Amino acid sequence: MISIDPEVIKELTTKGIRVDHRAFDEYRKIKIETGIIEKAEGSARVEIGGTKVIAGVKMEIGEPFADRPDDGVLITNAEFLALAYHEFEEGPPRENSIELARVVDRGIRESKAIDLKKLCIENGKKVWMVFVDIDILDHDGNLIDAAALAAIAALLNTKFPKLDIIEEDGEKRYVIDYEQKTDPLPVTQKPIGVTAAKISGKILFDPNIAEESAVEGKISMGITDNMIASIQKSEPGGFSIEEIDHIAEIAMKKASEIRAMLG
Amino acid sequence: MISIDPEVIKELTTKGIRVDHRAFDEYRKIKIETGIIEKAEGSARVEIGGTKVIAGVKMEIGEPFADRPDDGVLITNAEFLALAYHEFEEGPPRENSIELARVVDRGIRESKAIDLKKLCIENGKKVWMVFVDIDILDHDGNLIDAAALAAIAALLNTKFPKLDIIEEDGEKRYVIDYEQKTDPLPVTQKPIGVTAAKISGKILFDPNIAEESAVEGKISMGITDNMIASIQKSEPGGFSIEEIDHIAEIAMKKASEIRAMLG
Amino acid sequence: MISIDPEVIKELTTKGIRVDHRAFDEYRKIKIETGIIEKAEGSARVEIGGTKVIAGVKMEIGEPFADRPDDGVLITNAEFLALAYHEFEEGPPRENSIELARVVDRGIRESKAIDLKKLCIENGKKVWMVFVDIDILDHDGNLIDAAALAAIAALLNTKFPKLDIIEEDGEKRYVIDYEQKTDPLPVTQKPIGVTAAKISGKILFDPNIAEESAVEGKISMGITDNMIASIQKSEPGGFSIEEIDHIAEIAMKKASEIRAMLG
Amino acid sequence: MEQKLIVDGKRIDGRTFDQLRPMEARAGILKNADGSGYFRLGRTIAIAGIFGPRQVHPRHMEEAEAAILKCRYNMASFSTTERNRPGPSRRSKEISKVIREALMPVLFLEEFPKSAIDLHVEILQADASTRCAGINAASIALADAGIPMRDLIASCSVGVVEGQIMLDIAGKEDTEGDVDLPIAYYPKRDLITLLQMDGMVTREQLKQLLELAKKGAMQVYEAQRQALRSKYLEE
Amino acid sequence: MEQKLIVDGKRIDGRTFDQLRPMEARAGILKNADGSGYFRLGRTIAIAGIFGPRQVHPRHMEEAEAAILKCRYNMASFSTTERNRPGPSRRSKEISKVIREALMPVLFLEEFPKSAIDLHVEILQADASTRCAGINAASIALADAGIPMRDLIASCSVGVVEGQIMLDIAGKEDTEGDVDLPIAYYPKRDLITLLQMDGMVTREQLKQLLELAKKGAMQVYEAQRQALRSKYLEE
Amino acid sequence: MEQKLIVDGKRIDGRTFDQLRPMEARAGILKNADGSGYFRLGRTIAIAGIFGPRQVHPRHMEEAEAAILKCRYNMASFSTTERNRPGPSRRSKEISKVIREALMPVLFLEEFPKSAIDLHVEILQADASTRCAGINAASIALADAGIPMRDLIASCSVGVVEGQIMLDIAGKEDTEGDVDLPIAYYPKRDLITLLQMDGMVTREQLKQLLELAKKGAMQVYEAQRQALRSKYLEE
Repeated sequence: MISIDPEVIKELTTKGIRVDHRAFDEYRKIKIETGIIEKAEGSARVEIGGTKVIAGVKMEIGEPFADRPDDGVLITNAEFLALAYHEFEEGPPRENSIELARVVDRGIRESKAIDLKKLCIENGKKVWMVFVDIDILDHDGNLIDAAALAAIAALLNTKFPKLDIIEEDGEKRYVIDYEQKTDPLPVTQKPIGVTAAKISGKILFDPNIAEESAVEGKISMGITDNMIASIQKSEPGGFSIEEIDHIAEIAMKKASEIRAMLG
Repeated sequence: MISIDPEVIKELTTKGIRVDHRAFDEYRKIKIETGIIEKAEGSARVEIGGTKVIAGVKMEIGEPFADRPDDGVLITNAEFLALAYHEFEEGPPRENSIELARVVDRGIRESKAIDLKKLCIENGKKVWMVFVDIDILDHDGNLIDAAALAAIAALLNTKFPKLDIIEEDGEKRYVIDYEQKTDPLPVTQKPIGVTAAKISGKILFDPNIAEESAVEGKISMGITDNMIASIQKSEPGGFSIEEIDHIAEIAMKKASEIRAMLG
Repeated sequence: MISIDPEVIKELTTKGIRVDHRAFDEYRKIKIETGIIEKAEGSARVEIGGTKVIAGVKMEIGEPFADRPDDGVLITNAEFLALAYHEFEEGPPRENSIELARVVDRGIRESKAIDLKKLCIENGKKVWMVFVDIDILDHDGNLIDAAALAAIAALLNTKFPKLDIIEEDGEKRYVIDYEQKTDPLPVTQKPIGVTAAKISGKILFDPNIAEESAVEGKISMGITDNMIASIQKSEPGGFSIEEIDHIAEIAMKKASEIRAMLG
Repeated sequence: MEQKLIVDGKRIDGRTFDQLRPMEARAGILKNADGSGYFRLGRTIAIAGIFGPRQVHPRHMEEAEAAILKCRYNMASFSTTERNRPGPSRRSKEISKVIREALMPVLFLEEFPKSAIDLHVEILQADASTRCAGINAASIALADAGIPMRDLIASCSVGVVEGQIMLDIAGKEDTEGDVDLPIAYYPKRDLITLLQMDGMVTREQLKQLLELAKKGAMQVYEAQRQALRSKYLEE
Repeated sequence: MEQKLIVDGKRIDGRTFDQLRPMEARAGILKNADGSGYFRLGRTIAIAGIFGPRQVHPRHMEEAEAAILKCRYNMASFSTTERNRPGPSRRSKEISKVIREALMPVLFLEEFPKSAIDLHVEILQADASTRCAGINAASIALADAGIPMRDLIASCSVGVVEGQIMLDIAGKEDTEGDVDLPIAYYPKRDLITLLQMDGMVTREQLKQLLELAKKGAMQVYEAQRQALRSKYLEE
Repeated sequence: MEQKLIVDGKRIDGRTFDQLRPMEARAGILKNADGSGYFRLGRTIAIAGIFGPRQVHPRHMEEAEAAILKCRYNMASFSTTERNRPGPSRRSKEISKVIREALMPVLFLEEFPKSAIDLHVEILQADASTRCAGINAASIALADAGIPMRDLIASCSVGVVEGQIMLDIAGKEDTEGDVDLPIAYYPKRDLITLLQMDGMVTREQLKQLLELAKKGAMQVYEAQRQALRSKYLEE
């Protein structure tokens, strides 16, 4: 790995130049492939430039939360594989992977992308649990947008496995046949994550890994239907209200462009 | 933090002098404040000199232990907050906080301070679980006595939350309304922890943190109703039977004085 | 502990000499003692040379796995006690103890040594769980064979505790009286672990700890009834098919000899 | 929409839309910590303690050119309606991270290479905006510890409840509201150093929310400065 | 025995007894890793990434006279029919160990004292023989990283199903078969470097199984070499 | 009170009130440990092993002026009526601490700066007084390891059952008794180095209990010395 000195990135940015010659609001090439893991109920592989992630959706039957007895359960998890970046190490999930998973989760949840009511099997007792697991395979910057895109692409690709409810001695048994896929998951929104970075006082989008080493701060927005459904600022460094508003404006546009790629 | 050389403490003690000029059987100033955390079923803040602890009581419904089907469950836990002392570090609970919690727990349990039978909701199935959680905010020595005092003060301050038992399809649901407090917890004894330290062969009470750095050994007794309900020796260093008997004698007196402060 | 230079072991082996003057296919002295832990349902202490292990069997009632509703559950665990070897340290179970437990477990399981169907109490609901716990007390090499032998000896020594099923309000309660032992566990096979080591290209059996420091590779076979029920190669270093066949041949013989010691 | 959380233009606890809950700020409340702070916002109570700058443990986390700020946000087990199990959760780890990042811009970390500043934030009672109260207590604690700072960071939250933008949502407004948006604010540079949001807003609403949050933060800022002033006057 | 897994001398997926599932092997599939490999065997998909030789963390694991090979085998949560809970299991720790030991014989570890080679094997989809696919991907990754090797290690499994010896069992053959025996093979020295077995066999059967496995491994070996060749030709 | 645990002035297992269960003490029972001991008290069986003095791991735990004594008390999974789950519990951590503190007074730790003495106590069978049996085995192990000691520490417990003070309670006396009080005793200095109590006693009873415990400990002491003597005579 050749790494670029963050000071060089800052200088270039001041001059209005990005290290890979993109416009400040330009994304790298995005590739989306779905259905790549047959054993998952849904799956997608996303590349944004050199960043590669896979999201897989698995479904199980479980109990609802006591305060939402007729809602299904959505659980999002991200694994930074040790092979994705020279500094990742094994061990319990750390701050960055927890934040990543939680931001992607909120993007889906707050935009009401999935109709959780339709995941209820028996009120207060049995609901579908939807696990969105994201493997980071190669880290070339902007993991949040790649992970969020893989997550929604995998959810759109998801079909319920066949469920048989068998009554025996007054007790119900729930038997899932994972080999048979049935109806698609009720996905009603397509939230898109758009991330901006501030370098040398300038705002640019989709930072690559070299740019991330030079950022003052980043803001990720989850965009749905011309609304902002979630925001997360990360990294030290602050933003003015004007900067945040500018990010919101561009994010709306970018989100539409990226959403169109989901088909 | 200015720390005092343990050797100085030892020398002073030999001369019959304590670093803060107390008599050997004299406690530092004790402050007790209750009801400070409205969201808890009971709470207390205790200071003994510079030592500050908060105990909060929370109640939940759970299952009894198989061998005591009609007893409620008491669980005591202590957290040494990293802000309480320059040497505390985060991580899994360590020896000292485990010992502290277990000693406080035994003081309450062995003195039969709480009538656990009255915490039974449905024999063998549902009982109240009483969690006593102790936060150590500032460590200036003698944590056991401060924690034990905060625990019993918080328990005396505790009221049951409102419980509704709803029968539906032959199944019972237990719904707790934490906003409404009802009867007080049945606390029938007021066990008091009294700790003695041995320094340079002398026995003194309520050691402060400077004295703790110089102790050979400590003995904590849980005192109830002129009986000794629990004992814990800690730190290397031994005691003669005469010394232990002397500690028991003074502990009885001190316990009465401190108990009177509980009102 | 005096340790022997692995290079010396290799040289000796080349000359056809073992450090303790055994023949290449000769085991050290084996001692088996059973029933040593009265509180366990079954127990055995095994020595192979200086290696000492204790296996204890405890039984509980639990639920079967969903895919095997009428099979009892067998769980094997090994603890490398810190007192057994100067390099063992505490902490979560590590590779070696996990591998040891899993190899012993497969030896029992694959040979169908226990008739798991006979451990079913109520189809799909309640079965006996058999825990085989192995304590490594002294590590002088060849832990797998010693642990496997202790495990099967303890299982052969095992008797069910008395079980009473009490019906109350249409619900069944299962009460175990561990003080009363009843029928023996249905053990139908006596799998024996036989381990070979390759040093300087030669194959020898029952390596002691000095020899283990010099091995290229080891192969352990679980032998039952003149069949091979399980194999595990460990340590870097490879074996030819001829070598593996030779090991299988000797392993059959050794297993018969050792099995005879089980009585 | 049935209006339950807004009655006669007032909120359930009687506040106006742009009103913070009663605040209480104090500095130097602990004996052992190098610096400490207390911040109460209605029923939400946070304390913060600082040790450092001091040696880094474990050593390999040490940085050659600047101090590291370590932050641990924790909720006391008795702080919540249903008991909070002790130990770090995924939520508390994320909040620890955003608190740390919110405070770093005002610290001269480069002045203390190879050292650590340890910040512990303990939530004693939780009724919404716990991360905000924690940041406010932490700012006071950092100043109380005498750690050089460019400014204090002040934090509060805004939200949308029954379509209405309001400052410092609490109680049922928190559990039943539509949008929750906490910020941390760096007044001297007019920068937002913490920004998170749950719930759906338009670009225009976002701007209004941020403007309102800034106003709230300036009131917090005043309370923090007052707390530090009181402590120094006492001494 | 009712024959369900063998019909008219063919296997349920139409293969003959000595036939591997379709393979796909690729080298250099990742950007950041120093070396990487991909290996697919039917529906079983493994990727492997290498970092190193590099400094050992934590330092006390360092060895004075050779590099250490650290290996972590992991199954993606979505790789299995029932979701696989994240994090290491007892099974994954054992497999990590046997993979490491299977690969070590071909590495010149003594040439890189005090350093570590970090190998991560991720199973993206699991349909039997995951450790074999992992070893095959790892061999490719090691070569792709330019780490000096005596040979490639090639791995596959054999089994006994309804009394019949067969190569590369999969699907129902795996869950309902009688014997599963994975090997890793070091072709230049004709040595078996991984060997595990579950199920009962005679000495004679064992020999037949190993001979068949060797034949399968040689086909894998060819696919691995082809993958590396393709990558170098591209460059 | 219905007397079930005392019949005709005798205890359920036939012992008198001041009688210990049968003891068995042995030194040097393990090959690898630098020192080892075995102590059985009725059905309670403990073994102890010592490594050290040796280098401290991890290094930062090292103390400049004295050796550290590390102690791990553990109950074997098969030692108890209901299986004991492997791994440390809160109970075992507390007991490890009090065992360590009970033994330290007789050790010349200051003679081995920067080193560690590792003590592992394993309870093979548990029928009350496991910490006592553990301390007794540990004392023997320390002496067997040749670690300089001022004296042996001897331990036993006393209790109150149906109002009667008695030595070394066991079996039902333990589960149904009123008071349990283990001590460790340092004979040459007449000091009690471990003291814990559960249950209610008067000051007068406490004194009587301690006197009785001391008598029991002296019998243990004799058994420990005999075990060490036997071993040296053998050699």
